[in-house]
Amino acid sequence: MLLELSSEQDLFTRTTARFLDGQVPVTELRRLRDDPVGFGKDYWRRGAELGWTSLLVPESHGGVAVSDSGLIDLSLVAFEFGKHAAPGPLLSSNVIASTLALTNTREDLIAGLLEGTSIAGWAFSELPPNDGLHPGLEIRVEGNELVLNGIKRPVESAAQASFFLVTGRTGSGLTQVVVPADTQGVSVVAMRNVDLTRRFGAVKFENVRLPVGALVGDLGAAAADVERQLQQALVVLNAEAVGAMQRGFDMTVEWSFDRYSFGRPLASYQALKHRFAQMATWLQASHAISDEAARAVASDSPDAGELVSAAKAYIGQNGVELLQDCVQMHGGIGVTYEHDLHLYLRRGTLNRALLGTSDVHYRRVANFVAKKEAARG
Amino acid sequence: MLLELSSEQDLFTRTTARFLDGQVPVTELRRLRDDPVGFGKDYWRRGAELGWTSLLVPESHGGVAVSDSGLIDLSLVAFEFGKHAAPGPLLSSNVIASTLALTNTREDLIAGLLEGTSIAGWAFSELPPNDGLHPGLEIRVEGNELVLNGIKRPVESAAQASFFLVTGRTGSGLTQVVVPADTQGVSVVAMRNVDLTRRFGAVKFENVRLPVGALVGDLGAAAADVERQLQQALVVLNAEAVGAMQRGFDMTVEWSFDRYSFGRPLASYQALKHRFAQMATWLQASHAISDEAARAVASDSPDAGELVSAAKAYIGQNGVELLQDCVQMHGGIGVTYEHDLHLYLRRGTLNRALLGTSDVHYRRVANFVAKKEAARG
Amino acid sequence: MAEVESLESFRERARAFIRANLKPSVNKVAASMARSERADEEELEEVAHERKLQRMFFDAGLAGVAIPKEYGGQGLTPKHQRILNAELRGYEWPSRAQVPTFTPCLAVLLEFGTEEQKLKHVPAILKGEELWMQFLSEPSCGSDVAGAITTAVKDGDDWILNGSKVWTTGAWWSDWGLCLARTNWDKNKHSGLTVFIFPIKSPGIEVQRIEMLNGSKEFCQEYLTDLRIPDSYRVGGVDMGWTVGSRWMFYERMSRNSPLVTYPEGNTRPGTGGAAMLKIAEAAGRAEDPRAQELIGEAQTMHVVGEALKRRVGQGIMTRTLSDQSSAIARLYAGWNEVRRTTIAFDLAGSAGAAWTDDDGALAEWGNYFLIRQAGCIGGGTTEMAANVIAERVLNMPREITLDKDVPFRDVPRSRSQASK
Amino acid sequence: MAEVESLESFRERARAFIRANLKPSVNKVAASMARSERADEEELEEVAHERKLQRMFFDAGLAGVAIPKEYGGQGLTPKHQRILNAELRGYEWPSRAQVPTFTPCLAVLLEFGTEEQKLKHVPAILKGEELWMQFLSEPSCGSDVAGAITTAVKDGDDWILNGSKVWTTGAWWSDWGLCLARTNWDKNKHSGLTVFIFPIKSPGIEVQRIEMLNGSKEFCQEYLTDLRIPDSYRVGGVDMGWTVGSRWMFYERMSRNSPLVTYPEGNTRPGTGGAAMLKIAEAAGRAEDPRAQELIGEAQTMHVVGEALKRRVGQGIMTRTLSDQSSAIARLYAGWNEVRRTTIAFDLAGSAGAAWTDDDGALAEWGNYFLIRQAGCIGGGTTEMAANVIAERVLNMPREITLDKDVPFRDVPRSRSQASK
Repeated sequence: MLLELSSEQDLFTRTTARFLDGQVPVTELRRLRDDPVGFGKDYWRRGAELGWTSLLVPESHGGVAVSDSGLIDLSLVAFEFGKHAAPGPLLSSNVIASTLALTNTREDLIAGLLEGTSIAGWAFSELPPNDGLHPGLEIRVEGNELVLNGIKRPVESAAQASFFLVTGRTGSGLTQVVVPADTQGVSVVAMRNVDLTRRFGAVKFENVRLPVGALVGDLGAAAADVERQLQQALVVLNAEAVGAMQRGFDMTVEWSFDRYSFGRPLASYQALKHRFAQMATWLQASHAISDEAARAVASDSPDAGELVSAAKAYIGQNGVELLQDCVQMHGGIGVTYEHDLHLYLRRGTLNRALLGTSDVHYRRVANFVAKKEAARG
Repeated sequence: MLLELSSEQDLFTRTTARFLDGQVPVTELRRLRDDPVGFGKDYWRRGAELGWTSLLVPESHGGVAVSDSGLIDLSLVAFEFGKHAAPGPLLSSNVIASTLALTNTREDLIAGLLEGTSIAGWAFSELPPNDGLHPGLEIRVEGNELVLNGIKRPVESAAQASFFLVTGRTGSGLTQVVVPADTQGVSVVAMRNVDLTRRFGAVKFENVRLPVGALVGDLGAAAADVERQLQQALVVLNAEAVGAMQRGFDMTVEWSFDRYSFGRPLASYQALKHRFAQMATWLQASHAISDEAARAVASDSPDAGELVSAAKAYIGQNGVELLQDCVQMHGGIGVTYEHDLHLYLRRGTLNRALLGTSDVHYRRVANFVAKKEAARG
Repeated sequence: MAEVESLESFRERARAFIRANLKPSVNKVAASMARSERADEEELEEVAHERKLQRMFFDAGLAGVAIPKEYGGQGLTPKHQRILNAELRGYEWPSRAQVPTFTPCLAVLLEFGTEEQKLKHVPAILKGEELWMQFLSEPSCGSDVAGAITTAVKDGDDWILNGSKVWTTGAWWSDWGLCLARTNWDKNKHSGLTVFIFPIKSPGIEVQRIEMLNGSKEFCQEYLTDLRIPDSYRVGGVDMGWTVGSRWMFYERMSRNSPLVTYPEGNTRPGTGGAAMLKIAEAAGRAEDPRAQELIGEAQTMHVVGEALKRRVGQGIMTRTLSDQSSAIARLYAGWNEVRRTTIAFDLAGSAGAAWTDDDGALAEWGNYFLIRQAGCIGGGTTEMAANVIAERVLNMPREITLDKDVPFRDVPRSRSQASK
Repeated sequence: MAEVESLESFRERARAFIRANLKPSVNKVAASMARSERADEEELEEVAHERKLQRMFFDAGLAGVAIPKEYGGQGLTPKHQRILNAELRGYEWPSRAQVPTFTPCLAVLLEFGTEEQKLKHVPAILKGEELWMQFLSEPSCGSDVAGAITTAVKDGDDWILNGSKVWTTGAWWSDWGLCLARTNWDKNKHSGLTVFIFPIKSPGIEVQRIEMLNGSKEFCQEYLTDLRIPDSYRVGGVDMGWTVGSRWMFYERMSRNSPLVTYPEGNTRPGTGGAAMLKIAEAAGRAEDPRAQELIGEAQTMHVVGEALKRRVGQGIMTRTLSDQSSAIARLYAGWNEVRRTTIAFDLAGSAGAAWTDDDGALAEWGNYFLIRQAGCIGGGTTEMAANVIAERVLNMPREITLDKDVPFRDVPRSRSQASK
């Protein structure tokens, strides 16, 4: 994360960290493994009170940022989430609240998200091969109604969501709609996943009919909104993954000093020292590109899309390699449930596979490069 | 190479190695850098006398193998070529002699190849993206004649070749023809390349007209012949690359014992020891798959194509990584022309890029897997 | 001297038994990939079935092929064993009765056990009555097995053992343990060890299952608390445990290549290689994607190169063109292979790698496999140890400096807190 | 005390000079990528031009911005220098006059030189009259620069130097050298060194060009044979060379980040990043191939991550949130980046990577670049040394055991043959 925080950001980050330390220590994370929701209502409401879900929403809609960039503030929270493998639908709550506010859609739904009393599902991803960020769910117009057909998965906290923000395809354009969870034709199948406290569902939309008023933005014209949401979401995933890396790395450096083999600490073996040097470099590079991309997205810079995809590709690849090398350094204990290291490995692994693998993002970066070169002539 | 050789193979290999030691020591290789041909006529004729170019040709056509498998014998020569970074058109001479003999085509041309008195060009590869083993040169029939249009490159020893074996496309099928180098419409442009003694040309065929008798096999039906040639050629490239790896590795192990840094030999630094362990593993794995693929191709085994492509992909990837890590271990001296290491790096680098990169061969392997699975049902 | 059965006659006999009695092998998902739901009862049923199979082999004169007759074996040669392995290709076999029971445990007993120990245990093993486990690794010493701190103290004619052992596969359904313990803390590390055997279901031994990242509970940890055993359970001399131990390590590394072990030729783990990756790509709708094809091809390449390497190393060691220690090369490669293959599968599965449903078929569960992918670089000796062996014993590079060679073991620092005292 | 020129006034002055006098910078292929055909005459012309540019900067009061006035500098601050660098974005500048002349050489003179040395050399450097080189690395000691065996022996008031130095960029067109030499073989490694300066075109110095794998001859090796220099050419105390040397290393690592160095902001080497890869893919007809796109994207990712990392490390060191030694992190990354980028380019070029014609445009020459790709992990301190620094000085892990610390340097083994004596 940022090397230098403003004093407000610093306070905000510390407050969040202290809250997570107290509310979701590893014992609680382990307990939540068997909880169907994965987080406590009260925990989430109190986190929202700290501001976790208000950061991307303009004050006019009830939001409040810590600095002049709510997205940077959010990335600080996400970083702490990664460091704590913290529970709760941080990404979807923020992205959806931001979208509803920016598009002036269903403003009645925003307050619940900001207060942490309602949960919404960001129904964006689909089954491979459409997980490559190209939605295949169909949204067509029939008379006065919109008709949805398709499956969205994985959708975070789908079973708890009171409504979904659904992205689909109308002809060659993208469309977004708000779908109440109890709409006829909507069904949720629980999914399994690698994280202990995250919960996902596959949400099926079978001839789901909605009034045209359910639209978010214009029919077939949501591409820019979708791209913005994707970039915000990637900022959150990246920062969270860097947090997980940082914790895994710190634990493993400690271990290398504590653990002796053949009468010497692991940290004295040059083959391992060089791997720590490699990990330190991955870690600093991940911090650097995560922050840089967050700044670019926050300021709507022309290279925001390129940088945030570069960050996702780089961190997806090297972040998890770092965490797996931490496992390797721990030896047998590192692959047991008893040890805490996997809590962070799980978060990193989850984020690597969500919203596009590294290859998907490399292709996105290449497209940005090609566009720039074409524009240059 | 093979851990166990027959006594005949052992003698043959030793004879070849001794000959190369004597004829093309590194001083000679350095001298040949500025030689337009890259090898001496006498050297090649004497090598041919040792049997280098006769191994794939049946006795009925004047050939002679050392063991019951001439291709394995050839792979032994190729391995020594790699170890010595030896000059001369070993691959093309053998592949072309074999093809002419097996297809009973232009048997008058075989003797010169076997005696090492004539050079032929295997005009197979093309400019990217057709270097992915899919020839684009067009061979069409006009009346009694064949008409060739296209460019073949790189073609080894193209400027010295008295004729070319050209692979092209006729409709959706492959066709091969023998083209005398002095045919109207044939022109050769010299290419630069990474090796000191190899020479390549880009051969242009511009409305080249030939009698139908120039055909090798049937029109549009050369796919099997081409595949066999490709497999033979890959066996040679692989074995040669393994030879280059072996030499580079041996030199670098020696260096690691000789060179002291901070009062200790490099070989005592664990970070380097672990990299040597990695290199030793790459090297043994490359030996293993090179040999296994050579045996499979030699015995026309059903998995020959898969294994030889797996070998090319693996050795192309890891062979050159090994040689580059040898450079790294040498430090500054390793990137100078003065040191000998690059002679072997050059050969490995050349072979990595010839006849398909690793990615091309991974795709070929995947196609073989898909076919097997489809056959399994 | 009795005449040795001819290879041909043996082959006929083995083939007849196999075809009459054994079922084709079922491609089970390999142990390290076991899903969390695998029920204990299922595991126990399989153990019982394999004990029965071992007994059938024994009754047919096919157990302990290369083990002397006086201990219940067939007194034949490693060549006979290889014929049995070849004939077994594609058939079921008593898999859990082989490693570590036959090697290293039985191998160690044969070399170092007393006549009484051999006469008692070897026949019982051959009949499937005793399954053995290694009590070797400890929580505190990882790769450094000679750093064991489980302690045995002489008490009259008995020994009292205290300590903890870990990474025993299936100790909860096994019978006997082979254990390395420290009997003298005043000698240096390798000079104060002794080897013992004992029944696992003894008072004083508590077996706990270890949950792994993918939910499997195949491994155990044991707590020895005042475990009392007679001196007749000692293997080799007092404080001579490393003499036994270094051979033990050798026998352990031989694993399924040991002439004592029955292992069907050509048996490779399912889910390896390109075919499994192709299924994932198909399920992900990416079979035509060139990049997916490259990944499939890469996985298949890793697989066939690995098989070729194993054969080369095996042949090289047999014919002494490669040093014994070269098996570390195959081990290092196998670790990379496992990691790379799992990573390819995980990435091919795309978002299904993160989250999946039970109906996802070939796309399901890869997230769990990915979490535990390093197991292939840790279990059975880490890849780091293999790299040390390759550098120091195959390439003869200088050994790492160790600080625990020439001091009483009690003075060797074993943790930071201890070192800073 | 004279008033310091305001930043705004300085900016105006710099801008006016630049726009009136300098041409836009031409994207030259970077030095390490130089083609073999580059003629020496061309190189010498550029050197002459850059000497002239340096003189123009001097005459305009823009040379030695942060160097005290008494030595011919402007007596301004690093902030002024940064403004000059910012204004220079996109313009030509005296590139060859900067590193190693201004740092480490001039920086070392400022800190350790005698008043006489400073008054003589600093103004000459600022006027472009003296280009300096480091006589530091030696063939026998690689990464271990303090292991220098070039020897200086006192002879009356003079010193006689013998030995060989290597990896000096462009010594054949440079004027003065800063040299580390051993003056006492009976002290330990770091305690018997002394630093000297001398004109390169002296009798007793032979400069040889080194041919690199890609044909470039940018580097030189020098042979010092009975080179006689006065004691006034000594920098720092006799046998105090490592006091100077360790600061020298520090100034070397600062490179273009030094406040002494003029370096246009935003100047990055051409041929880096995804755009260059895209050109290759287009030339290879693979621009639409998804795999080629991934490689382009990967190269661009490596590039933008590297730029972000450099900024982060630079900022962190400046604000003291990261240790000074963290620059090794950026150095390690840069090595990987160079290797990976060159490999991607080579593979994208397909068969043209092996062999190419002069007409191949973006496809040509990648084979040569690939041959020398490790230069990025060797030059300016190997990645191995960087990894050591990160582990030992950033993460504070135990130092490697060295066997050359507490013995007379003459007794330190420096090769196998010597060690076995």
